[in-house]
Amino acid sequence: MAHDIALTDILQRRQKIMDAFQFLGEDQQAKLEYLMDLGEALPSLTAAQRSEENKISGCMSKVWLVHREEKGVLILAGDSNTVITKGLLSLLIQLYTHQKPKIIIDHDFSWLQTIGLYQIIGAQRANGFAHMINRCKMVALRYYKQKV
Amino acid sequence: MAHDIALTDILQRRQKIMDAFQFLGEDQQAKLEYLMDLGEALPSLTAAQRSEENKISGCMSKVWLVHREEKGVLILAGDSNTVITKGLLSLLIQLYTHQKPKIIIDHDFSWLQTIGLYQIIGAQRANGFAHMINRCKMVALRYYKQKV
Amino acid sequence: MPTPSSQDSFLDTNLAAAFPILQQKIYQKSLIYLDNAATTQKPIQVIQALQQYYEQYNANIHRAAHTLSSIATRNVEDTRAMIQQWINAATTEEIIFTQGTTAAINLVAQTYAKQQLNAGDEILISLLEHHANIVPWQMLAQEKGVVLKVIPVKTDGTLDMDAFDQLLTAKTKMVALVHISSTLGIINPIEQIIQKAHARHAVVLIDGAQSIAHMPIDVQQWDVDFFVFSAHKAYGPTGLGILYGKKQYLEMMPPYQGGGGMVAHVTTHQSKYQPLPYKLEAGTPPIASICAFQEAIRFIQTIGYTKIQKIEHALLVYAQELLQKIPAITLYGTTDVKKKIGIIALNVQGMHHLDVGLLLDARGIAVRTGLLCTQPLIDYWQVDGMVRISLAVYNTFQDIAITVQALKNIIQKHGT
Amino acid sequence: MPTPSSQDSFLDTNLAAAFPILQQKIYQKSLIYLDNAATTQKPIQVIQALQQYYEQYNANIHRAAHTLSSIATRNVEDTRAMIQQWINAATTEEIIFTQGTTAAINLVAQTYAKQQLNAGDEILISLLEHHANIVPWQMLAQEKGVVLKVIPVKTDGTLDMDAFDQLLTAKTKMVALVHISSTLGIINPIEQIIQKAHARHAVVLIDGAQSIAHMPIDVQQWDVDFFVFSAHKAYGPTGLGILYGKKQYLEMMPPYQGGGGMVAHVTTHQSKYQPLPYKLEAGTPPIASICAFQEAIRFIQTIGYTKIQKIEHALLVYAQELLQKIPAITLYGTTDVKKKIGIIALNVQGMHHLDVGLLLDARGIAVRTGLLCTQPLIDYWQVDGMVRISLAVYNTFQDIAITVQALKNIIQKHGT
Ligand SMILES: Cc1ncc(COP(=O)(O)O)c(C=O)c1O
Ligand SMILES: Cc1ncc(COP(=O)(O)O)c(C=O)c1O
Repeated sequence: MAHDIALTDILQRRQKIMDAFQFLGEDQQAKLEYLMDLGEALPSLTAAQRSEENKISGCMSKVWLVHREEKGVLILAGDSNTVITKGLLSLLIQLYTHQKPKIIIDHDFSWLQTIGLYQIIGAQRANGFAHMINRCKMVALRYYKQKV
Repeated sequence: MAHDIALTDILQRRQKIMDAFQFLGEDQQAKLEYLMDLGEALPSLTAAQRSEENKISGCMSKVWLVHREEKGVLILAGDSNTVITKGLLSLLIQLYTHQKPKIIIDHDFSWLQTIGLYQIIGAQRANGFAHMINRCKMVALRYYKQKV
Repeated sequence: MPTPSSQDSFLDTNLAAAFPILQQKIYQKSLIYLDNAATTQKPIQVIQALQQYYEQYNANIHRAAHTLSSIATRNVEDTRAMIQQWINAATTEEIIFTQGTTAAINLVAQTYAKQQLNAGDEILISLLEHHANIVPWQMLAQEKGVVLKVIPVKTDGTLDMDAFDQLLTAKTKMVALVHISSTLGIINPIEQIIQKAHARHAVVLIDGAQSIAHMPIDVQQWDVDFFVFSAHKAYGPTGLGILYGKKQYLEMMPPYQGGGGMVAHVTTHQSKYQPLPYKLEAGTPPIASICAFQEAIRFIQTIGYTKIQKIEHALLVYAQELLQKIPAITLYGTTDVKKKIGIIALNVQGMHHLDVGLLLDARGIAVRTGLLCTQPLIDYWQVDGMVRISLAVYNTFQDIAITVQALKNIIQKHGT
Repeated sequence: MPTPSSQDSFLDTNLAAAFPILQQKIYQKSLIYLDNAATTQKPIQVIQALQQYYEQYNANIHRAAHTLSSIATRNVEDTRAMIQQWINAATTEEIIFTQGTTAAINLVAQTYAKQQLNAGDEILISLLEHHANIVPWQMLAQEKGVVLKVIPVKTDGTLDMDAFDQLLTAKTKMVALVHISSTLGIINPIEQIIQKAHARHAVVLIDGAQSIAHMPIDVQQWDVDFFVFSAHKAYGPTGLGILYGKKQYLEMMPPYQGGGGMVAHVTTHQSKYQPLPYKLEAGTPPIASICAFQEAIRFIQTIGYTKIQKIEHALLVYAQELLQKIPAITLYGTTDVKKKIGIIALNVQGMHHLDVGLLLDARGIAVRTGLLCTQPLIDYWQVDGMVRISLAVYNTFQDIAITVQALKNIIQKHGT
């Protein structure tokens, strides 16, 4: 599944994710399978990219995030040694890639509660997910500060 | 209350104690008051008799027991710094004084359960009471061994 | 005996109703529980929370791979966050779960103090301390050659602050002090003591076992370095204590115990430890007690400390007034109700404290007697024990009235 | 998938019915709990015993002056006596209450071993150890300069006894060994090891966290010096562990923590300690858990170890047979059912253990994944984690059948 970068508006992208989970309703197993599908579809990083520097600490599994800027927007890619975490990362990238740093910095993640993700991935992984979100915001902040 | 040494039979003495408690029924307060009456009635020992040697360890309060032999029977007296413990000791002396060592050694104390004493004096004091019983038996054993 | 009138409208609440154990009879008499300094009773919410834990989400925590474990983990961390806010700690990393106040003090003695103090350094405690805040320091003194100094009390049981000023020197590296005396109910001026100690660069541990249920705690405002208490003395379950420590100190501390949960990486020759708070929490913690403690905190917060203090203060005033009128009763320590909480230590003339305790018990009244785990203080009064009445928020004027009446009867019958 | 037939009449008992949590749904699916090595669930009797404690006789113990305290004290001592008989200790003084297995091992390391061992002395552990039986010894090694040696395992996960014979020398002063591996379920030949260690005058601590619920323990027959376990892994409440120690060793040990209950006489400059077991139990213990643990022991004794072993053995045989038929599944350690209890560690080819765990969880099946607090052993297999299925007596053939079917589905969908 490629990321729909055509949807430039972050709120539209968010809606798309919410719709997908809403469709799956209360079926936790299906949500997990969906996350795994996302994870399996996300292209892997090269061994070189899976460096200590790119690693996000605080997650149960190993997670890497790479980034570059292109014409004022941030381009993100990532990988993980577990498929479900890769799926989570994929959600994040889906939302954030090809966005302006300021938009990433300002985005409020409280809507995640509504899609029941925390229930299915559990407290510990939710914690790890928060670390991923943080890393994205930190990266965005760095680019943003360079510019201003 | 003087000890009824006329009742030489230990079973009769036991019965007398059981009767007294049976009469008091379920009234724990009355049983306690009865014990205190016994304690207050028991003559105190002299300061010299309240020696380290005569002290029974393992009790919550201080307890002393003195003993001598006279014509084949053991004569016991005792004291405590708390009235209720003195009452307990009084019960023991009531039962054992002027008895032959062998009778004291052989006497089984399981009947004590039936008078509800342990409930009213509590686990810790019951423990102390067991130490008093033990001391009496040890004393009796010593006299008994000297004889045979 | 008159009881305070209904003008005290805050007394309307029947808090005891939430405590199943208080509905009980002891020897056909309603239980009057006045041994709250030893442990408080638990409201039904706490008991139900334990049941819920075991019936709905019992699981081992950390590194959760499954839902139950995830729920249990979150609940444990929720409790930590509640405690942090409750006592106003700066971060949740400063809240460590232990087995009790005793374990928490031993932890600080065996990690922080053992590492930071050297032979000849001095630790100040007071004559008011519970054994839990004496023996760990004696053990350390023996092991490390640090010197234990004792702040004396004045004849009314309050800390001798002049003596404290004298004892506090450049050699003092640690002050370990009880917040509220478990025997006399006296509240120590800990803010002043902390300030003076800090001015001398001494680190301060406050034993809050008797304060947590009775007055608001603010570790940041007081700038206290370590603060410890037990859940079971604050309407919570047994087997759980809390160590608050300033992050800077907790971070410099080596771990106390080794085991699961406190390590990040283990090989057979060495281990890397987890960050705070986990570094100091080895093994499976008392999970059920931690989860259920939330309900105890909620119980306290729902009533509010203002009201708790008002109720307990009124009960204390009433009890002391009645007791002071009985000539055969000796009260220990100050009776100035501005300086103390609802703990009253007494003796009956000519009677042994154990006898008094047992006679009260036969009337369904639970008090504690003896050395009260504060032997040095009891020795100071040159007695071999005391009778202690200690109040909680669910006690009533009736409890007090009945107890005083019982004491009068006992004195009449058995006193001299 | 066929399940064993009703010829196995011992399987009729519906033990799960006594466990309220097992009647629950996780994601609309019935909970299948296979994380018993982490903690077992609790039968209703245990939950009710906790409730009874708090509703009927909650009080602090020791030096009891009142009825509640007296009842609580007696109950705590009754539990001690039950445990003594259960594991066949010589006296109740040899049974010490701790917070858990971890606390018990740390206690022995920090008292007995710290006092008796000197720099250069050796402690033997094995590669099978839980972190709780590694880190305390590493900490001691660092503090005292004692040397930690590790008994390796053979490729099937069993202890390399030849290596043990080599490692056990006159320098070995202590052997600290897990009874049953929490990761592989392998039962170590502890009787033989104890004999050999004793012949060399080494003292032996056995970590019985995984054995207590699954096989009879006889500390006197085995002549073991220290034996430790946790109540929560044996159908009991959280927050309670047991240290058994031979009286001769416990007596020579200094106290571990100082506080109330463990002292006989306290002055501000020194203290006299209580006799065993109290010397080693400072502060208010987890009273509710201790009292309720009686019901857990009764639960085990009512079924009986013979039947427990029969049930769990049959479940293990069934599970391994089914799992061995799945090519994508790797099982770790010996599958010889005579050498192990119902713990199975596995991985699915091409899948991360965390993903497998979460996918099982979404199907209502609770297993543990990851390093399982035995990182050195996991490292030995050169993986970064495993999926662990661990059984208890209330598990059923249906639990196994559903779990294996779920694994098959997962492999079909996501495996390589
Ligand atoms: C073999 C073994 N030892 C020690 C422990 C630690 O037990 P606790 O966390 O109850 O202290 C465990 C529990 O996971 C274990 O399985
Ligand atoms: C002032 C004080 N400190 C410490 C303790 C010890 O608390 P715990 O037994 O819960 O460890 C107590 C409890 O009696 C206390 O009152």
